[in-house]
Parts: sequence; C-alpha cells; structure tokens
Amino acid sequence: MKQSTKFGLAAGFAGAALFAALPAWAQAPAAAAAPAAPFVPTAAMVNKGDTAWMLVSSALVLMMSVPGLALFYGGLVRTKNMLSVLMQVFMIVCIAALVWASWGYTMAFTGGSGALAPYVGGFGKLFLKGVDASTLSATFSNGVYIPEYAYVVFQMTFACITPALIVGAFAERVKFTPLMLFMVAWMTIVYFPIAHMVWYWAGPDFLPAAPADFGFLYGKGARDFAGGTVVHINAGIAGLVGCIVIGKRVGYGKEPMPPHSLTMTMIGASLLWVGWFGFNAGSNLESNGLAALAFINTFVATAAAAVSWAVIDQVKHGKPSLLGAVTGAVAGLVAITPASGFASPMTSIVLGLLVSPLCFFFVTTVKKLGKYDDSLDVFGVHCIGGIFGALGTGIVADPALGGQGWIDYTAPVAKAGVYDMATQLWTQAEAVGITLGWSGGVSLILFLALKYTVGIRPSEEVEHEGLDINEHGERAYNY
Amino acid sequence: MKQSTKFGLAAGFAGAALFAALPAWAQAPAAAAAPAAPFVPTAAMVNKGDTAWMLVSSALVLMMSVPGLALFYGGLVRTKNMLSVLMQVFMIVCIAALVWASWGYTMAFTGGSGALAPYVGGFGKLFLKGVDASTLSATFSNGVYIPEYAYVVFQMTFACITPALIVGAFAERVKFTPLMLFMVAWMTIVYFPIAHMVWYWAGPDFLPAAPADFGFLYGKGARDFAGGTVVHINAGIAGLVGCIVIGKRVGYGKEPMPPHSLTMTMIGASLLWVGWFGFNAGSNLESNGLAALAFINTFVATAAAAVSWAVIDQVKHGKPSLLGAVTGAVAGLVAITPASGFASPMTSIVLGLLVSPLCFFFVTTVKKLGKYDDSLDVFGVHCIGGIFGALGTGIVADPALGGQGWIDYTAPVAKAGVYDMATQLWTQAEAVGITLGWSGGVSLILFLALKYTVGIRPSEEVEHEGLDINEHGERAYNY
Amino acid sequence: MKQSTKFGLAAGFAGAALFAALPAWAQAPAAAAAPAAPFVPTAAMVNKGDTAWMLVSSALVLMMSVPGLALFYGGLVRTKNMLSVLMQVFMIVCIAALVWASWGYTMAFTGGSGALAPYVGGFGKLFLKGVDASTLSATFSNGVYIPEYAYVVFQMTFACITPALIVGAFAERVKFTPLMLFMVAWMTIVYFPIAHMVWYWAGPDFLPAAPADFGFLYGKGARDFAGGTVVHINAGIAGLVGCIVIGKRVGYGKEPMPPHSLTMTMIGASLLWVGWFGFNAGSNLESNGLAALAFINTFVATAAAAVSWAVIDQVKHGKPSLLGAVTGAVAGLVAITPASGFASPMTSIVLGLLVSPLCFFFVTTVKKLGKYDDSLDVFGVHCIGGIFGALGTGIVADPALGGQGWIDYTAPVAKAGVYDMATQLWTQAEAVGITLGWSGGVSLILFLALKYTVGIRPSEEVEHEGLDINEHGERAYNY
Amino acid sequence: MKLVIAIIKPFKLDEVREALTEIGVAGMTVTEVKGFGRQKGQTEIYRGAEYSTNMVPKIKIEVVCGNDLVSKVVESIQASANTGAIGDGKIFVLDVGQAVRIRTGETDETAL
Amino acid sequence: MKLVIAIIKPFKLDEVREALTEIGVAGMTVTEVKGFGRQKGQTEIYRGAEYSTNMVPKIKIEVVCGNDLVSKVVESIQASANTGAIGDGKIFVLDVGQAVRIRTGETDETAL
Amino acid sequence: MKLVIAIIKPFKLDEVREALTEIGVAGMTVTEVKGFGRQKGQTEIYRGAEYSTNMVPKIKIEVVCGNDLVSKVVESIQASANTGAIGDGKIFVLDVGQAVRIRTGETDETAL
Ligand SMILES: Nc1ncnc2c1ncn2[C@@H]1O[C@H](COP(=O)(O)OP(=O)(O)O)[C@@H](O)[C@H]1O
Ligand SMILES: Nc1ncnc2c1ncn2[C@@H]1O[C@H](COP(=O)(O)OP(=O)(O)O)[C@@H](O)[C@H]1O
Ligand SMILES: Nc1ncnc2c1ncn2[C@@H]1O[C@H](COP(=O)(O)OP(=O)(O)O)[C@@H](O)[C@H]1O
Repeated sequence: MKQSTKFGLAAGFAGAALFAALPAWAQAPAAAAAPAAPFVPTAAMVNKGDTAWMLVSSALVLMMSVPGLALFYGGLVRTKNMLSVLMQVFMIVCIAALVWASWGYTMAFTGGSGALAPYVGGFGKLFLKGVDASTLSATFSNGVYIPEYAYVVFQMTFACITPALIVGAFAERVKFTPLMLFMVAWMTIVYFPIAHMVWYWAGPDFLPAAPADFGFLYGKGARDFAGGTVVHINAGIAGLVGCIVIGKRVGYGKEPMPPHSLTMTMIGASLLWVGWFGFNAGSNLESNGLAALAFINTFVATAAAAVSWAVIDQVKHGKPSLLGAVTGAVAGLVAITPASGFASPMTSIVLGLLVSPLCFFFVTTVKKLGKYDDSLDVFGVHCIGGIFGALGTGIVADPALGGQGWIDYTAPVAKAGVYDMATQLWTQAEAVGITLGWSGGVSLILFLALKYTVGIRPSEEVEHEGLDINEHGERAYNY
Repeated sequence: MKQSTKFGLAAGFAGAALFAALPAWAQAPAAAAAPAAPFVPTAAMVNKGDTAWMLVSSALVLMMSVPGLALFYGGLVRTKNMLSVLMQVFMIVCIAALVWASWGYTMAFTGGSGALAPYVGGFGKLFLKGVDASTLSATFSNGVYIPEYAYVVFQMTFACITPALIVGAFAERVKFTPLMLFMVAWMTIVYFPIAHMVWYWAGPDFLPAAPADFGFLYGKGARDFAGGTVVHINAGIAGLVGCIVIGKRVGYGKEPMPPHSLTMTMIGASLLWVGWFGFNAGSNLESNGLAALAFINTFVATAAAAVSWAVIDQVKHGKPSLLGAVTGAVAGLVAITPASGFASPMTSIVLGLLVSPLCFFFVTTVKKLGKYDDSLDVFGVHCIGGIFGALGTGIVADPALGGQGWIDYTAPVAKAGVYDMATQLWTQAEAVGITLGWSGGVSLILFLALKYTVGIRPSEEVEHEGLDINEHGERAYNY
Repeated sequence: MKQSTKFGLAAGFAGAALFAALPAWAQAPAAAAAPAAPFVPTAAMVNKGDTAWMLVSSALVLMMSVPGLALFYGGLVRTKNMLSVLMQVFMIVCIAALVWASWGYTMAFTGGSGALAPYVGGFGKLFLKGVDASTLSATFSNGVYIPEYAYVVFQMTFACITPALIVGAFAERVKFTPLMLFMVAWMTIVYFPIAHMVWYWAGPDFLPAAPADFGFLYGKGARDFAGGTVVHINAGIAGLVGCIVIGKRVGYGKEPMPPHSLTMTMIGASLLWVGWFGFNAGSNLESNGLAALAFINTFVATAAAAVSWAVIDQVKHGKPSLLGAVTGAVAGLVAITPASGFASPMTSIVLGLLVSPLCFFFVTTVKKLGKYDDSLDVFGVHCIGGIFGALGTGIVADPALGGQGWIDYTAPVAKAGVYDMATQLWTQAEAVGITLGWSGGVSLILFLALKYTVGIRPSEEVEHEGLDINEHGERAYNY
Repeated sequence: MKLVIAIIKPFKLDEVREALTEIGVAGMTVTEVKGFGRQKGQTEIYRGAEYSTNMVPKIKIEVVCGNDLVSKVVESIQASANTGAIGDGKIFVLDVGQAVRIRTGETDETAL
Repeated sequence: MKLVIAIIKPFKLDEVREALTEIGVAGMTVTEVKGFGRQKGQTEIYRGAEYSTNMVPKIKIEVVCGNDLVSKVVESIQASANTGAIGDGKIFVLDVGQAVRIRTGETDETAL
Repeated sequence: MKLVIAIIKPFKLDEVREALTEIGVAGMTVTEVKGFGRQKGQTEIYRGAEYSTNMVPKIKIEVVCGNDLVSKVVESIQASANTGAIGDGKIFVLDVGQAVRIRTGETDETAL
C-alpha cells in the first residue's frame, strides 16, 4: 500500500542521533535496503506519542480557526458586521471539513495519473474510501508512521483555515451564500492542487522505489514546512483579488471604521499563537526534537515580530498600539510558518524582526497607494508575510546559518543533502510565483463569475445597516 | 487488583494490526492465556503516549465546561443574568470535582456488592483510598493500561460537565444555593449509578475470570462511546423536568429575550467543539487509530450538523443564522458522542445532517406546543440529540455500514463479535428508556422537594432586576 | 555533556514500579552503575510521549498568559484601561521570550562558575549556543530524557508569565515603556538567579558524579514543584513593592472602580485553570502517573479553593460572588503549584480550602490596613497564596500524609529519602524568605530608579482619561 | 406641541409603548439612562470593596405630541408604567416651538 | 436661545456635524437612542423565536444656539440628514432660558 | 419648574451628584453622551488609519427642580464640575410645564 505524506523536502538532522532513536525502523532493515520488495509499514511502526501529538495538533489548529481567527477578524469590524464575520469563518470551516473528507484529501494526498499527476491527486480515496482505523501515513522518517485518520484530520484543519483567511480582505461587504460557493470552488480548483504540488510525495520508504511519485513543486525542491505558500500566499492573493473585484466599503476613507472590540482581536491573536504550535510543530508529524525546534521557532519569531511592530508604532506615531503588536505577532507567525522546521531560534528571531516593517509598509503605504480596501489586511499580512517567509526559508534553512538543510530521500535510508542557497532561493521564488499566479488567476475568474451572476455584494442600504441583521437576522450584542 | 474501565462494548478493529502493535501485551501471554492465575498489570503495560493523551483530553474536557459551556449558555441570556450562568457552571464544576474525588469515582467505577452491584459501585475507593501514582486502570485493549489517576481525572471532567449542562433549561430564574444542593443530590443518586450501569466493567484482562463483573446496561450490551446516555440524555431530561417544575420566566412569550452576546455564544460553541475531541477521542483511552477515528468522526459530524441547521434556517427564515449554525454544531457533537468510536466518517456525516432537523423541530414546534420554557434548549438539543445519537449508534456501528462492530471480551484475548443490528437497536432503546426514567423521575422528586422546602425560584422582583445583582452582588459589565 | 533540569527535589515513588517501567534506563545500567565513566544520554532515552506532553504543556502555559492572565486582569480594570493591561501582558510575554532565549536560559539552567555558581548560571548557552534538535535535557528519572528545545521552551513559558503577573499590582497607572525596562532588568537580576537557585541541578544521572552541581536552594533541599517561590512569591512581592512606590490610583477609595467585564475575568480564570495543568503537571517533565497526580491535585485544590471563597462570600456578604469564586480558584492554583507533585488529592483539597480564607483576609483587611492600592491583588493572592503553598508543601509532601516524600539522587540509582517534616518546613521557610528579600529588595531599587529618572507614572490627566487612548492611541471598544 | 419626557423602569418599556400606540402616538425616542432618586441602587461588592452605586438603570422615553394629546399621553404613561413601587419614575412636559420631519420637510404637527 | 433636538440616522452623523460646523455651530451633544416610528425595525430570529423589535437605532443631536441661528441650524440639519427614505428622523426646537459655561461661568450666548 | 441640563466630564459625576444632594435635590437622571466642542478628541490610530474622532465622552445630567432652587442648582453644578480646563461643559435651563410622579400620580413640585 502506497502512503501519502507531507512536505517536499523535510528537515535534515544535525546528527544521526534521532535516526538511531527509531527502533521500529531498525526492525525493518531488509525492507528498507531492498526497495524491489514492496515496503509494507506495520502497526509496530506507529508510536502512540506521535499519534497523541498529531491529534492534539489537529485540535489546536481547529482552535486557530474557531474561535481564534473568527475573533481576530471579528474584533476588527464594526459591531453591525460582527456576526457576519463569525458566521463566515465558522461555516467555511464546516463546509471545508465536509469537502475535504469528500474529495479534498484524495485530490491533495494521493498520487494522480497521467500528465496531471504532478498537479493534482487521483480519486482513489474519494469519500475516504480505503482509509480505516488501521491504515497508516508516512512521516519524514524512515520506518515511522502515524494512523492515516490522524493525518487526514490534521490536514483537514489546514483545509479549514486557509479559505477562512480570505474573508478578511472583503469583510463587511459580501453576500453570504455566494461566498460559500466561491469557497467550495476555490478549494477544489486552487487549494487541493497547490497542496498536492507542494506537499505530496510517496514518503521516505517508498520514494526510492517510486522516484517520481511527488507533486510538481515538491519535485522542484521547494520547501514549505507548514504552509507559507499553500496557506498564506494562496489565501492572501485570493483576498486581494476579491477585495478589488468587490470594491471598497461604502464610506471607506470618509467615515471612521474603528475596530469594535480590540479585546476580541487580542483574544483571537492569542489563540492563533497558541494554536499555531499545532500548525507548525504538528507539521513535523512526529513529536521529537525537530517538533520542539519548530515549536520554539514559532514562539520566538512571533515574539520578535510583535516587538518589532510595537517599536515601529512607537517611532511613527509615538505610541505602541495593541493592534500593532498583535498584527506583528500574526505577521511573525505567517513568516515563520514555512521556515519553522528549518530555521534555528536565532534566525527565526531575525525573520520575525524583519517581517513587521515589511508588512507595516504594505498595510499602510502600499494599501494607500494601491487604493484597494483590504479590510483586515489579508494581503498585507498573510500574502506579503508568506512571501517573505517562503523566500526567507531558502536562507535560514542553510546549515551554514544553523539551519536544518534538506534530506535526500532517494536513497533507501534518507541522508542529508548538500545545500545550495542560491538554487534553493530560486526554487522558493518559483513556488511563490506559481502560487500567486494560479490562486490569483482562478480567484479573479471565480469572483467575476459570481459578481455577474448571483452577485457577491449586498446593496448599499444593507451595508449601511450592517450584514448581521440583514444577512443573518441577528445582532451580535443586546446589552 | 481489579481494575475499572469504561464502556460496555468497545470498538472492534478492522484488522488485527492494532493488537499486534502492543508489545506489552505480547510480553504477558501467559497471564492472558491462563485466566485462572490472577492477572496483574505491570507498569510496562503503560504507554506514555496514552498517558499524555489522557491528560490532554482531561484538560480539553475541562475547557468545554469552563469557559466553553459557560460562555455558550451565558451569551444566550440577558445581560442581567450573565454572571449567574457563569457562576452556576463554574461552581458546579468545582463542587462536582470534589464530590467525584470523594464518593463519585468509587460509586461509578468500582464493583459493587450484592443485589445492587449491577446498578452502583462500592465504597472501596471512598476519598480515592488505594489510588496512587502507581495504580493502573484498564483500557479496551488487552495488556494496555493507563495510570489510574489519569483515568480518575478524565472521568472527573465528565462528572463536572454533565450537571452543568442541566442549568441551561431554567436559566434566568433559579436560586443559586438550592441549585447547588440539587446538583450534589443528582450526581449521587442519578449520575454515578447511570455511569456505573453503562460504563463499568472489569476490563479486558479481567473479564474472562469475572464474567459478570459489569454494570447493568453494559451487561445488556448497550454501547455509549463517550456519553450519549450518561451525559446528554441524563442531563437533558433533568433539565426538562426542572424547567417545568420551576415554571416559565416572567414575561416569557411577551417580552423579547434576545441573547445578550452571540459573540460569547460563538466562542463557547467553538471551545466546546475543540474540547469535545478530548471528550470523544479521549474516551478511547488510548492514542491510536481508533482515537483518530473518533476524532475525525467528531469533526465531520459537527460540521455536517452546523451546515444542516444553517440550511434549515435559510429555507424557513430566508437567512442562515449564526445561532442556528452553532446550535447545529452542538447538536452534531451530542449526536456523534455515543457513536464516535463506532461510526465511519461518512456515516458520521449522515448522523450530523439528520440530527439538526430533528432538534430544530423540538426547539421550535415541540417547545411551542409543550408550552415549557426550556430557556437554552437543553432538552431539545441535548436530550433529543442524545437519544438520536444513542439509537443511531446501533445502526452506524454495524460493520456492514463501515462501523466498528463490537468486541467480545469474554475470551482471554478479545475478538470481534457478530453484529446484529436489530438486537443492538433494541438494547440501545432500553438504555435510553432507563436513563430517561431514572433521571427524569429522581429529578422530579428532587426539584419538587426543593420547591416546597427552601424554594428554588427567586421572587419576581429579583427576576426583573436580574440574578446577577441580587444573587451575586455583581454586574457582568460596567462599560 | 552536562544537562540541566528542574526542581531541587523531585517526587518519590510509592513503589519501584515506575522505575521498572523505563526500558531505556535498563539498557544503560553500566553507565548508571559506574559514575566514574561519564554518563552520555542517548536518543533512545527519549520517549515521544514525554516530548508530546512537554510541547502540549508549553502551549498550555502560553495560553495561561495570553489570553488567560491578560483577560483575568483586563476584565477587572475600567474600560479606559483595558487595552493597557492586555498590551502590557502581551508585550511582556514577547520580550520575556526573547530575553529567555538570549540570556535567560543560560543564566538559569547551566552550571555557573566560581563563588557565584550556586546563585546564577554561566553564559555557555548564550543565545542558545550549543542547543540543537538532538541535545537532551534530564528529567527526574534516571535514564529518561527530553529534547532540550522542549525543555527550553517549556521553561520559556514560565519566564513569560512570571513578570506578567506583576503588572496587576499597579494596573491603571503605569507608563508602558518604563514598565518594559523594569521587566527586562527584573528578569535578569531577579528571576533567572532565583530560578537557578531553586531549580538548577545536574540531573539524576549526573549528580552522583557532580554532587555539588546545583543551585543554592536546591542544595538546601527546598522543594518547589512548579513555581511557588520562583513564580508566585517572586512576582507577588515585586508587585507589592511596585504598587507602593507608584502610589494609589487617583480617586482610589473615593470613586467606584468596578471591574469593567467580569465575563472577561471569568474567561481568563478558566483559561488559567486549563493552562495550569501544563504548568503543574508539565513540570513533572514526563507523562506518567506522577504527572497524573500533579494534574488531579491541581484540579481538586482549585475546586476546593473556589468553593471555599464562595462560602466566605456567602457568610460575609450574604451572596457568593463570581469574582470571589474565580479569585479563590486562582488562589488555589497558586497554593497547589509548589505542592502539586508532592501532595495527595485529599491533602490538596485541604490546601485549597485553607488558602482562600487566608487570601481573603489579605485582599480585604490587610490591604485596607496597609493602605496600599494593589489594584488586582497580586500580593494578596499570588504572594500570600504562594507562601502558603510553599510552606504547605513541606507538610503535604510527608509520606505519612500520603505525600511523595523526596528522592535521594546522590546514589547512582535514585531512591526515596527519609522525610523529616520540621527540617523540610524550615528549609521551605528559608526559600520563601530569600525570595521575598531578593525580589523585594531589587524591585524596590529598580522602581525607585525608574521613578526618579524616566518616570513610571503617567500624569493625573492621562490617568483620568485612561491609559488606552493616551498610551496606546486606541480604545478597547467602539460599540 | 409638547415634549413629554418619561423616566420609567426598563421592563415597563413594552407596555408603555403599546399603551401609547393605542392612543395614537406614532413615534417616540428611547434612551437608556441611569436614575438617582428615592429608589436605592443595589450594593455591588468586588473582593470586599463595596460600591453602593445609587444609580438605577432606567429608560427615558421622549414623545412629542400635539397639545390636545398631551394629557392622554401623560395619563397613559402614568397608568402603564405604574407598579406602585418606589422608582416608578417621573413624567415631565415641556413646550416645543417647532417640529420638522427631515424626510419631507413637513413642519409642526404634521411632522409628528 | 433655542435647543434644537434632531433624531437622525446613525450613519448621517458625520455629515450633519460637518454641515453644522460650516454654519458656525461650535458645539453639540450626541446620544445613541432607539427610535420608534413609521420605519419598521428588522426582525430578529433566535432559534425560531421571532422578535420584531420595532426599535431602530438612531442618533440624537442636541444643539443650543442663539435665536438668530436657529433657522439655519434646522435647515442645515434637514438638508444634510435627508436621504428621502422613511426613518430620516425629526427636528424639534425648544426654548432655553439660560446657558452657562462651566469652565468660565460665562452665561447665555457667550456660553455656547 | 425648570429642567436643568448639564453636560460634564465623566469623572466629575460623583462630585456633582454629592453637591446636588447637599442642596436638597432628591433626584436626577444621567445619560452617557458624546460631546463635540472646543475640546479636541484624542486621535486613534488603527494600523496606520488615523481617526480624529472630535467626539469626547461626556455625562449629561438632567434635574428638574422648582423655580426657587434653579439658581442654586446651576451654581452648585458649576462649582462642582469645574476643573478650569477646556471641555468642562455647559448648563442649560429650560421651562417645564408639568411634572408627574408615576407611582403616586402626584403632580408638579410635589412630584419631584
Ligand atoms: N428631580 C428629578 N429630575 C430628573 N429626574 C428625576 C428627578 N427625580 C427623579 N428622577 C428620575 O426618576 C427616577 C425615579 O425616581 P425615584 O425618586 O427613585 O422614585 P419615584 O419616581 O417613585 O419617586 C429616578 O431614578 C430618576 O431617573
Ligand atoms: N412623536 C415623536 N416624538 C419623538 N420622537 C419621534 C416621534 N416620532 C418619530 N420620532 C423619532 O423619529 C424617528 C423617525 O421617525 P419615523 O416615523 O420612523 O420616520 P420619519 O421621520 O421618516 O417620519 C423615530 O425612530 C423616532 O426616534
Ligand atoms: N452649543 C452646544 N449645544 C449643546 N451642547 C454643547 C454646545 N456646545 C458645547 N456643548 C457640549 O459641551 C461640551 C463641552 O464643550 P467645549 O466647547 O468642549 O468646552 P467648554 O465647555 O469648556 O467650552 C461639549 O463636549 C458638548 O457636549
């Protein structure tokens, strides 16, 4: 049985110590040494500590979306639109889970066929056919497996949060049902293929026997530990396109539109941070020293970016703002996401310190110049932060800078590859470009199609009165 | 030493793979093969991954109660009663923890004596006597154990949330201290016995030698993976009885009583969802493929039920509401609870899709016809959703539908039993009926006793002004 | 390579069972038996279940700070100062993480040199030099190790929350930037040395060969399982000094200053409780029966203290208040912190029941008599509760009371030591006294230095209008 | 025209509104206010600190009506807002010189 | 002096404020209120329970001005707050007997 | 009778209330409002977007009193609400034609 797993190139280990720690693998040397005989992972290759970690990580990533992201976004809109944001995020998570279980997992994480194979998976696991409580998924280590359901559900949480990120770009002025239609189409045409291109590969024990069984960008050597391209650039560019097609909010630039509750935004940002450990360290698929590395990188990059943004606020406006600090924190989380398993804590801090000024420039100067109304700065924070992180990964992964380098899995037993920063950077740029182009292009078509058919924007009067009462028949608060 | 564990019948495995994965068990074949020699679990049978998972699950279930349930309920009441709900839930959790450690655990999870043995445990572990850091509790697998304290605390969280669920039914019109008295009595007379009847058994390594050492409903073959009967039906019917005895809120049906903060309700629902993974997947007691199955089932059933309720809202009122979506999510969580370890993801989705229309019918039409004021729909969502889930478990557990069937533990090494859906459904219905009868009947007596002694309802004036200021001397908000 | 770990004296086991459960240790008997040959921990001594547990615990402790503590504190201030509290806590966490990774970890958890060695660590791991994904940290068991990054990050979360606790004492009247300066200095001069004195030691496999390689208070035999002295007394006394130096709030005692949102305070308290399991049970460094013990102790002590405070409220004011209940819960958490791995559930309940009246007395009577304005009762709850817990640990750890006693690690294989309560109590008192003196004294100098240089208190007008708009340029709510 | 200002107990709002609608009042404006008077506020206690706020939540209703309707309006409010307990509130009547309907520019009684 | 009370739609506040500033009004006081009138409130539905609140969020502006300015103030509000849709609101004018600036104790028109 | 309307700084409320109680005012009604005037609002900045709100939180006090008490009420408010800084607020006095105590139906000065 062929097993699917995640990440084009996984982290190399500073020493062989961690490999030696895998008794299960040691028990299967014959299988690993002779790729001609088909490798069969056994239940003994599953460690309950890994399983526990993957389940916890999945719960943490769900917490990032609901209530995390919903509150982070919701606090920033006006009272009259609070529920619309909560509802959009909540329902996208629900719909995405159903879509993922139905046709997403198979499209992203099985081998496809024919010329399309590098770009999208097959339909062998439609409706999770063939997946059961005893099937296994590969990790990045030879001879280490996790229950396939754990892998399906962990990846499900990624499929849930990514489309939800998009809605911030055109918050306060979008019709609910058309938005849900967009999301189903976008996941199917954009998210699953990109996830397949970047993350699909046969797994360490299978790759030697199937050296071309991987996604297009994986094959190119692009690395994205936890979703800089697949999640943040992907969603960020779709958001930008959406907010331009939909147009500015009524009164934008004239009326004040202050956040209705920075308290909620702070709660959301905090839960995003806490949950993001599942996102990043969980993406290691094993609970070992590398997961701990991804964890600490995620911690310090975020802290650095928050401090960095607060300092910018102080310098520019004389006052460090909470919204600045938490925006910086999120920018730091975005930037470290693709790099979290490759960087060292000190290079993570550098990434964090640098991403904030860049994003600050985009959410202030560029947004003003570009005259687009990206309500909650999905482009400025997620897309730009994601691009910065994706390119930065190419730098900080360099073992010369304390990075984890890359692992060559083509041999029966994986070993560290030779690192070439220039090549890697170029590959990273290609992955960024392809994601921007595909997600941006398809999103444009989808938004335009909706705009000129069912309509995507509510009437001006509805916008004045608020989406909550008009689209959902409720008010957020009745104090 | 005899060990206690949970669940009448545990999940069967699609293959023997997971069993083979248990080296600890393999080391004790003699003990298992020769039940005549008393089996003694050893520390080597404990896996740290399982322990980590049980501790995390316990923390998650506490998070379901506080702040999860407290916010879900609290957001739905009027501002003047917000604190009363938060306080009721918080204090019930605290008191329940103390009661559980004092006499609850022993009443639920030790073997009783004499004619009462099938209905309630003994008092051998009163105040946790005999439990220490080295004693162990059985799981559903031969030769797999967890620290007994982990089991005690995991079950403690269930004992904390179940009584807290009840208060939603008569929110905004109940006196605090009498309510606490009710809860202590209800736990003692209703919850512990029902938990004993449904979940107590000797454990897989002990059962062959003690083939009658189990609770009444366990013995009948009723299955309730994580608490459909013990938690939701149990609490739901007590709530209905309570709201009828206490009577309607002053102004009910005349004054508008809109939720004071759907934002809080959404946060609460989200944390319930996140925490429920501990509740359901934790109930597997091991972090393995079956826990992952329970996890994904919990995820997709919830998503399906939320979508389903939103669609009903759209059809009936033209607008999908957030309150509808999160109510659906909770209904889905309730319905999947007893089935989470038995269903497949696709049958879980079906359960989720169907539970929402059923609950919708009860919280709208039936409640109107019945003329009872179940303030927060504890009956309509928890009791009805729980009944639906309990019966549905009998269907979706069928291996013919991709379910996990049942395990025959009477042999020294457990093996899959032959599944008969009709029999199972009948058994499930019996468990439902007994729970409804016992909890409903005892609750009626308790509420009436309180009503005619210390009184259970505050004066009309207090109700007008709000419970917060009158019962607790505080206001929730001083903006 | 010498490894650092935590806790002066760890818990003794009721039996040898848990030791026997460690196969890794069994594989290294030679190393353990012959301390002359330097012991080298191997990757095989790492259990993935432990790693998973430490990562989860770290995430939980971060959740205690943000959003937990921030909300607990924030809800208690007036609307106009809400953001200032959120911002202070959030930024302290960020800055502390950077400081910890830069020079905190090495100062606290490496062996120092010369006469200062007992009081502060060296600089060998400045900027985490030498720490990588394969280095390991010791636990309290022979032959059991965790990834060093996991240990660094777990301890990082403690370094983040401790200074954040302080701000509650002078909330609503402090300038942001000077406060941040104070925190960096306080961590460096107070927190890292105290952590070193109490928690640093060579580890069970190294101690026999290096019998003097430990911190000053560790050497004296003081025990502090999860931070009664290091965290709570340390922060609490600093808070008291701060609030006295800074002075009372304008209008204190004349204007009403009711909490602006007890809802937020309740959310914060609940998340503190949930996260505290990571704090206490995580401090066991392994996911085993002792972690489960610390978990259940944390649960029931909190519950008991909440109930106890509610009863006092009822008796004194005729009404049990939510703020009382959650304050009690936090007091219980504080009290059980140093004792969590040593007490039994029943003695934990006693600690919980007793800490509330004591803290109640301090936050009401003593505060009134002392005429200091400890805005959020950091001294009354954290310092007093911490002192009570630290002394109580000396009592409840006694095996005669069901406690875990202490482990003698000087032999190659650790074994239970003989318990002498009077000696232990005296040692505990010394640790309390040294912490009070050092933290109190240094804090006094730091606060005075800031007061008479950059200034630490905003103008009266700013205080009237609120810190949010003046210090941060934002408002918490724009409903 | 007259402006009738009534301070009432919050839970009486619906009854008063219905009573006014019945006698032909087509519009009114409602504000949440706090009242200080004979009725004592509840004591709030936070960690032992007692606050006797003295302020009680009230609802203020403002109705502008023609001179002919005034006495009926006052009576109707007085009847419907009455509970007989302290704190039921007050009604004040003031003269209005001019009224304009913004939408149409209509003035005075036709504007109401 | 006159007290001009205007009930307007919330999103018109900025426009009205600007219009008034232009004609020389130096101060005003603004209150969030709920209005009952011809404009129907939205229906809220919570788990099937429908509430037709009848109450619509409005903004009340109070401006005290000299007698000479009154007509300009009224016209200016009427022009700037107008959308032509039901619920645009009302303007009422009352007599003010006395005005004091607290800071200086100045009285009447100089106090404004 | 007169209706005295005072717009004051929020933190002065308690002092004003006490001052009024001292001179025998038995009741008043308090509303949270926003004021626009000479005093400039704070600038809020959210991710670089600056909002100068121009609106400052204020408290509006309404007291109805007999004609004899008016000048004492006005003076007392003016004295107790004064800080000498811009934004201290205003006092306006209007005529009240009628007053009713809802509970008892008492009218005019006895109703206060
Ligand atoms: N002189 C007054 N001016 C303005 N409002 C008043 C005055 N007296 C009372 N009120 C308002 O009327 C409310 C009810 O008054 P109170 O003295 O408590 O009871 P009652 O109306 O039964 O005499 C107060 O809360 C306050 O809002
Ligand atoms: N008689 C009245 N007295 C006081 N306020 C009124 C009166 N009539 C209307 N209002 C206020 O004016 C607002 C608008 O009135 P409405 O009848 O809805 O529309 P229009 O102003 O277009 O006629 C109402 O919401 C209410 O606040
Ligand atoms: N013409 C006016 N009509 C109504 N309210 C006013 C008027 N002018 C000022 N106010 C109120 O008085 C408050 C204080 O006025 P401002 O001009 O800021 O300072 P000052 O009272 O010191 O002159 C304002 O915030 C506003 O609420």
